[in-house]
Formats: sequence, structure tokens, C-alpha cells
Amino acid sequence: MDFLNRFIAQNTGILWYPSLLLGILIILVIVLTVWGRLFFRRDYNKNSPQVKPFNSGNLEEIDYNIASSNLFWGFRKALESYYAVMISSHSGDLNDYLKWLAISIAICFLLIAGGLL
Amino acid sequence: MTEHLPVLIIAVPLLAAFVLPIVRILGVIPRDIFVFSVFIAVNVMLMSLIPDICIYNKTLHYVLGAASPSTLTPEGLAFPIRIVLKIDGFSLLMAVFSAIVGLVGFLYSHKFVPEDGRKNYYVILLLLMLVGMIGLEFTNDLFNFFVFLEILSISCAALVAFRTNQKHPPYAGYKYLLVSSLATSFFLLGVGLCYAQYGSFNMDYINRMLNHSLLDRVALVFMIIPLAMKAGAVPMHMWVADTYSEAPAPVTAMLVTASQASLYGVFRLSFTLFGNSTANISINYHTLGWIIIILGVLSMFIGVTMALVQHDVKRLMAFHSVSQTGYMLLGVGVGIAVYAGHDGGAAFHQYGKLAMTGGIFHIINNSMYKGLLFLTAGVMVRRFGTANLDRMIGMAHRDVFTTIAFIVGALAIAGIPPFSGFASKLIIFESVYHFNPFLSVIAMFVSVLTLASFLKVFYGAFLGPERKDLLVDNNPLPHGMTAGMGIMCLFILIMGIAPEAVIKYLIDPAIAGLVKIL
Amino acid sequence: MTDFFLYVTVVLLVFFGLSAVLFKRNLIKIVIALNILEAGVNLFFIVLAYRPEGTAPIFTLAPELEKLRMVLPTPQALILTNIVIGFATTALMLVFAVFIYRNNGTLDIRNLKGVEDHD
Amino acid sequence: MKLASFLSLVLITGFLFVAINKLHPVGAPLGNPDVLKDRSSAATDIINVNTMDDYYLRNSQTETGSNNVVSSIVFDYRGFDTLGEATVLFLVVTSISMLLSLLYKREDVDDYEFRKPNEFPGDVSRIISYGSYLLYPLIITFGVYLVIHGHLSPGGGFQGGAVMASGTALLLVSALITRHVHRTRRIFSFFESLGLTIFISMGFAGIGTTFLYNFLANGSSTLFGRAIPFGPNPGFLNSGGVLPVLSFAIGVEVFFGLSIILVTLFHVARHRKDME
Amino acid sequence: MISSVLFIILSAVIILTAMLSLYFRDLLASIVSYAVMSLVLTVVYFHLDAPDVAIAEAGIGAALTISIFVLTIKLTRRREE
Repeated sequence: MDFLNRFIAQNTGILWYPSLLLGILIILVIVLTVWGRLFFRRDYNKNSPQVKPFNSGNLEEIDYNIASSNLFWGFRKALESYYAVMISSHSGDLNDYLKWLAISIAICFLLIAGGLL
Repeated sequence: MTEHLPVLIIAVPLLAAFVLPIVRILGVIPRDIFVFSVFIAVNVMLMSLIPDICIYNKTLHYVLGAASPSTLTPEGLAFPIRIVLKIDGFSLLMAVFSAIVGLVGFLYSHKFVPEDGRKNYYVILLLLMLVGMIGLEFTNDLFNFFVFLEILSISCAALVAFRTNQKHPPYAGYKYLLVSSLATSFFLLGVGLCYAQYGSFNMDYINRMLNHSLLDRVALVFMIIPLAMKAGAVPMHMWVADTYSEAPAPVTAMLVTASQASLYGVFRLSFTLFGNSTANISINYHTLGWIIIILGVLSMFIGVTMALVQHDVKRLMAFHSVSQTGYMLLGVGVGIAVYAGHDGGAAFHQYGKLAMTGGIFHIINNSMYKGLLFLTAGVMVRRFGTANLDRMIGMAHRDVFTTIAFIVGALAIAGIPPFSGFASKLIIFESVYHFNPFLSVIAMFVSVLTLASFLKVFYGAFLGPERKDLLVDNNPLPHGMTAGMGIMCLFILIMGIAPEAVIKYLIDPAIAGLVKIL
Repeated sequence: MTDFFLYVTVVLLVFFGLSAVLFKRNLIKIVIALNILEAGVNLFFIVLAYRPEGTAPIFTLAPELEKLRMVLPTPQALILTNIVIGFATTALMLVFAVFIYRNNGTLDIRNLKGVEDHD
Repeated sequence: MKLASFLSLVLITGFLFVAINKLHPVGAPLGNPDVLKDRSSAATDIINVNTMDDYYLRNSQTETGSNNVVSSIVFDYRGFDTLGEATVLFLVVTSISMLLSLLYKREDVDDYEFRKPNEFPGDVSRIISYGSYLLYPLIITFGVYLVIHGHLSPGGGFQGGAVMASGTALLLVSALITRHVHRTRRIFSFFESLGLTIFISMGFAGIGTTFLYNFLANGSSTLFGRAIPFGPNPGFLNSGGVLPVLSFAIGVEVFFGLSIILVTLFHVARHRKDME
Repeated sequence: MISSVLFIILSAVIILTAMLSLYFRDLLASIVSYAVMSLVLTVVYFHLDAPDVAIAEAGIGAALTISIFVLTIKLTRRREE
């Protein structure tokens, strides 16, 4: 029982061999694709209007791709105050970068050498 | 010849770099063959050291210039007088993976860097960056550590500013060099204080003579915090994003290993120089451990939240390397915090040693999959001419290999089972949970955000229709780039499939080297 | 007590060097400040090695052996290396400053954002 | 936020000063205080050996055969640092010639016609250019003296090379060599890597015992092998063992390396001035 | 006793020139005052019985660093905006 497994076996109680898991994963994927190929939506054919996205009314070809940068716009808007601080501190101003080194060294002096802790 | 190996690993690439200005007169092909054979020689020499260091747990000492390579101290003296190279499990582990990333970097940049007059200098700087990394990890002498840290910093700064005709790279090079020379000046101040107290530069001798006065703690802080800055720990991490996003892709892949070399410096100093668990320590090890843990947790959270909102694909990946450094700091920080606990090391044996295993295993994984991701980012920028994610679309249609490589890298960094990220993150989560459940919860949340941001990159650059108008260059990838990415994928898969073998043969000797087992 | 004032000089040089790096706006001025910081560290090593009644560590034409006292040689050997490293870093940073001025037209930190952190 | 950084600056210097004062009583001997309790004399008397520096002072003459203890440390005891140091200089020279090679393009150098020194309109007066004719040989001889006598008198590879490089700076300022400045770069870089290969091959030559081993010193019958007695002596030229060869190699490398930096920067500056 | 008086004067000169070097807005003037500081530092190294370091500081620290600074100012701008 090598190191990691002994550890996992004690706590989670399942035997965990990565190579075994990988084998099971591959078999599952093969079974799923074969099954899907045969039995899923038989009436699908590639070059029919089924492929086109349903543009709910406007018929001419539009570029419907959402720009990737606002994929998590909700997360961004939710933490607006946090990001305002963060973006301003990463503004490329060298003095702001290096003052953090001075501040960290001073804090560590107080903690370790000053005997606060 | 084998007992001369430690110095040959550093001297051979050094000789190659010195001779290169003369060799280049022969032409481009002989030069490339010469440098490629040097990279292969360094890798082979390092791999040949693995059996007797990792399996038989020996530590190699090599004294430079003495009558015989292993006479550490001349007769009748308590202190070494020459420079000693000491190779134990931890330094060999870091050096092996630095050499691998160096080889991949050279392969990738074979066709990636245009063959104008500057390619000779580029190759010299690549060799000297490798020398700086390996030298940093082999010396047992503080001033020699400073000199190799300086070699590493200057070669990285020059390579970051390689594309001087564009707008930002020179300023990124300036930032990198300013940060590095400020850090090395503080480090030298710490070395001066240590020398003034103990009269020697050898880490083992100073560790034996340490009496933990106020002076040693000032020297400790002067040495560890600047190295944490160069490794990219949070409050001082902002230069990482600006520098990694301006450097050419193979250089960024090696920059990740360069900042991991200074992370090696942090752990080497906090264990070998200032750490002796037996004596009644006045340096409160718990404080040092907690400082590193807080740095780690902040790095994790701020790194990934900043990465989520980036438009530039290289800046996004640079912020991820900051958050991955946070994992390593967290893992080993927990190890330090319980290293010299008053309960006689019971806590250390129960989960502290495991946290350190996870931390160090994560260093190795990070150098692999982070390098791979930066190489794929290089292909993206080369295809679309810009790094902005909004102007990239549908790359999967053309570069199937890059897509597979990106998927392997993204799943590995997020910690999905078949790949190597999973094993080390699982160990970190489990052991940190014993130490303090809240830290483990943060680590898992950050891991989820990592997967989210790489989903964003995959959706932005690879999926979507094939648009010819956005494309800048469409010819097939040169073989050097695919070979580089292939090697990285291979290592990620191997370490993902058999993590126990990697832990037993590579990580445990590293822990044994660092921690004097109680 | 002779070199107490030199230790004060070392501390002041480090203080001025560091404060100029954090507060000055011009890139070349920051390089000068970094040199001043390096000069402070070099002076620290040499004052460390100083012994009031010692002579220079060179045996050619030195006073006879019994009365011979010498200053510590190792810090001097290291400072030789550190001076050349300081010069090398300065030369490279100045060449970067030349290219920054060439590409961006300014050397002031405020106008050199260097990053379009569009979010 | 300015107050926070200023406050932390004061804290750093305060702790540094406290640490320096706790260092050891100013002027007292070095090393672990309780090891050296009985040391009466402040300076290291060269007889008994307690710390690394005592060992160097006591044994450097017998082991490395050089009178200048600092040079024996730089080139023999800690020779690996000097190798790293020479790499740093080589690194900076390569990166500067890499970065500046964009501004140094071949075609705009050839069509850039050179003017004879005395034609420069108000650039350099006749006194300076001819004065530098006299001064340049003196500088070069002083530099060569420093390099050759590195192991006897204060000096060595770095200082000698730097003095000779300031000679090149003098030539550049007095516009004497602008006629051939762009041809010199290739020759200088050849000699620089030649000096470096000499240095590292001397290191490899000692690989029989260990890397950078001083196999020529003390008693070996070769050129620099004369053994010198301990204690003050008038200094013999052929005594340093490997030291003079390494000092020569470093002198060559530093001189040509620094000249490349000066020549490249000067050429770019001169080229730009003529464009305006 | 003269050496301690000498050190006080030299330290004062070093600190003064360092502050002046950082105070001047004209870069050429700040470089000249940095050169003066470097030369006074050479004198201090000489009196601290470190002749090797004195020559190195004079040769590299004063002569070559200043020439590189002057060449850079020639390529960029003289006044600090």
C-alpha cells in the first residue's frame, strides 16, 4: 500500500488507484459515445436548418458570439468595491509596487524581531 | 568523474555560454545543435544524480578548489573556508524540473523567435538563466546564492525585454530588474548581518552556531521577505502580471521556474539556515509559519479573483501563477507552523509533513502545467496577433494539438483527477483541513475559481465559428513548438497517473533533505 | 568608537536610497537611488571588516610579523564582486530607460502606465 | 498611503540600526561572542586561528602563494564567486548588445560617413584630442600594471580592467576612435569570450582534484610556482600560482566587456545626435 | 584620534552629496554630485584599510558609472519632468 493510498484509505475508506479510475473513466466514455451515436436524436442531420441557431425572428446572419471577457459579469458587478480597490492598486505605478515591500518588511520586523508575537 | 558531477552541471552550460559568441561564426545549424546537446547533457547529468540521492538518501557535497571534493573543513577547524555545493533531495528535485523546462523553452523558441542577428544573444541568455537557476539550487553558501540570484534576475530581465521595438516590454524589463536588484540588495544586507555575527557564509555552519539573537531575526526577515517578493507572494506580487504578459512565451514558461527558484530560496533559508527543531527556539516558528500561511492564502485569493476579470490571456495566466504560488506557500507554511510545535512534533508527523509533501509536489506540478499554459498562450498570440481574448475565436478548428494541450493544462491547474494537479491539491486540502478547516475551504473555493477562469479562456479562444478575418498567421505550427508542448503534456500525464511513485521517489527525499526528521 | 559614525552613514544611505526609490518619479533618478542603496550596503561590509589598529591585508612590505595586525579580508573580496554587479545592473536599467524613452516618449512613472488593465 | 510607506521606511532603518549596534561592540573581534571571549586584541593577530578570516590571513601565503590576501580570496578560496561575477558582466554585455542591436543596424552605419577628429564643429577642441593622445598610454600601462601585479599589490583583474576601460571612455569622449568605432565591436566581443574561456578552462584544468583547484601554486616548477615564506616579504612576481593567469583573464574580459558597453552606447548616442 | 574626526567629516560629505544628488531636478547635476559622493567613498575606503575596494570603487563606481549615466541622458532628456 503506497503512501498516498494508505492515507486515502484511512480517511475516505475507498481504495483509490488513479490508474484504475482512469480505466473506468475511459470505458465509461466509450460506452456513452457508442450509446449516444446509436440511440440519441435519430432525426438529426448535419446540414439542415436544424444546425442554425434560432434567432427568434430576425432572419439575417448576426454575430451572436458573446465576448469572452464579460462571461463572469455578475461576479464582477457583485464585487464592485473589491475590484475597484484591486484594479487601482495594479495600475502599473512602480512606487505603489515597491512600497508594499517596505510595508511587509516593517510588519515582519514588528512580528518576528520586535517580539510582538 | 561522477563525484565531480555537481560542479559539471553548472560549469558545462557556463562554458557553452562563454564559447557561443565564437561558435556562432560557424553558422545557425551548428550553433543550434551545440546548444541543444548542452541542454540534453545537463538533463542527463541531473537525471543520473537521481538514483543515489533520491533512492539511497545521500547528500552530495562538493568543495570547490580544495584538495579533494569532500573535505568540508580543513584539518582541525570547525568551519568550512571554501564554497561548498550541497545537493540534497530538495535541490535536486527543483534542478531536474528547471532543466526540463529549460529544454522545453529552447525547443519551443527554435522557430518561435525570428532568426535575425539577436537569436545568438537570446540563446546565450537562455543558457545563463538555466545556469542561474541550477546554481541557486546547488550552493550551500550565502554569498554564492546572492551571485546566482543576480545572474538569474539579470538574464530574466533581459529576456523579458526581448521585443524592444514594442511599447511595453522595455518597461516590463525595467520593472523586473528594479524589483530584483532591490530584493538582492536587501538579501545582501541580511547576508552581511549573518556574516558579522558568525564569521562564515556556509548555511550548515551558521545553522549550527545560531543563537537566535535579535540580530539573527533581523537578518532572517531581510533575507526571506525579498525572496518572497521575487517569488510573487501577494502584497508584492503586482510586478508578476506586468512582466509575464510582455515577455515572449518560452521566456514566460522559464520565468515561472525562475520565481520558483526564489521560492526554493525561501524554504531553504527558513529550514536549513534558521530551522533547528530541537533547540529551544527563540525565533517563534509558529509566527514564521503563520506569516507564510497568510501570504499564501492572500496570494491564492487575490491572484484568482484578479485573473477572473482580465481580458489579456497572458495577464490572466500570470495572475494564476501568483495564486498557484499561494498554494505552495500554504502547504509548506502549515509544515513550518507545526514543525517545532511544543508537542514534540506529533502534529508535524500527523499532518505537517503531509502538508509539506503537498506543497513541494505542487511546486513541481506548477512548473509543468503553468509552463504548458504559457506555451499555448504563445500559440494564441501568434495566431491572432493580439493577446486580447475578445478578438480571439475558433482556434480549435485549426490547431487541434494546441487545443488538447490547453485542455490538459487547464484541467491540471484546476485539479481534475487524471492530471497531476489533483494529487498535490488533494494532499494540501486534506492536511490543511487538520490544521485549520477554514484555510482548506478557501483553497477549495479558489480551485473552483481557477477552473472558471480557464473555462473563460477556452470559450473565448478555442470555441466559436472559424473566422478567417481575425486570423493573423495561418501556417502550421513548427515542430519545435509542438514538441515542447508534447513533452509538458507527457510529464503532466505521467505525474497524474502515478503520483505515489513521484511522492515516494522524489518528494520524500526532498522533505528529508529540508527537515531534519525528529 | 571611530567607526560609529560610519555605521550612521550606512543607515542614512540605506534610508535615503530606499525612500528615493519609493517616492521619486523619474526612472533615471530611481537608478541613482538604487546605486546609493548599493553604496550603503558596500560601506556596511567594509566598516564591518575595519579594525582600528589593523593594516591593509597585504603582506608586501608590511611591518614585521610581531606587530602585524590586519583588517578582515573577506568582506573586501565580496565588495569587489558587489561593485561590479551594481555597475552591471545600473548599465542594463539605463539601457531599458533609453528604450522606454524611445517608445513612450516619457521617463516619468505617472505617465508610464505600462498596463491597459481594462476590466 | 504615503504615511504608511514612510513609517515603514523609518521602521526598517530603525531595526537595521538596532541590529548593527547589537552586532558586536564596534571594533571588537568577529564570530560568535561566547567563542571569542578571551580575545584581548581587537584586530586579528595572525597567529592563532579562530574564524575564517584568521585562517585566510594565516594560510593564504602558503596555500595560494600570493601576498595580497584579498586577491587570494577573490581568485582562489572563493573563485566560484568570481566566476559567477564574470558571468554577470558577460550577461550584461550580451543583453546590452542584444537590446541595442536594433538601433545599431548595419545599413545606417555604413552610409554614416565619418569625420576626422579635428573637423568636428565645436565638438572637441584640439587640446582635448591631442591631450588624450598623451594620457591614453599612461592609463593603459597603469591598468596592465594593476592586472599583472594583482597578487602582490592592491589591484587585480577587475580594477585593472576597469581602469583600462576608463581609457576607452577617454578615447570616446575625445572623439579619436569614432572612425573605426563600429568595427571594434566584433573584435572586442571575440576577446571578451576568449578571456572568459581562459578563466573557465583554468577551472576545468584543475578538475583532476576539484574544479578551480590552484594546481600551479607553491612549489610546482611551472611559471608561477615559486613558494613564498609566511610573513612580510618584498613580493615575487612568479609566485601567485593560478592567480596571475585568472587575473589576466578577468582583466581581458572586464576591459573588452566594458569597452563594448561604452562603444555601443556612444555610437547610438552619436548616431542620434547627427539625426537631429 | 584624527581618524575619528576624519571619518565624521567624510561621512557628513557623503550624506550631503547623496541628499543633493536625489534633490536636484537637473539630472546632470545629480549625477555630478553622485560622482563626488563616489570619490569621497573611495577616500573612506582607503582610510578603512581597503585599497582593493578603493581602486574598484574609483575605477568602476566613479568613472564608468558616470560615463554611462551621461550617455543615457544624452539619449533621453536632461531635466526631470
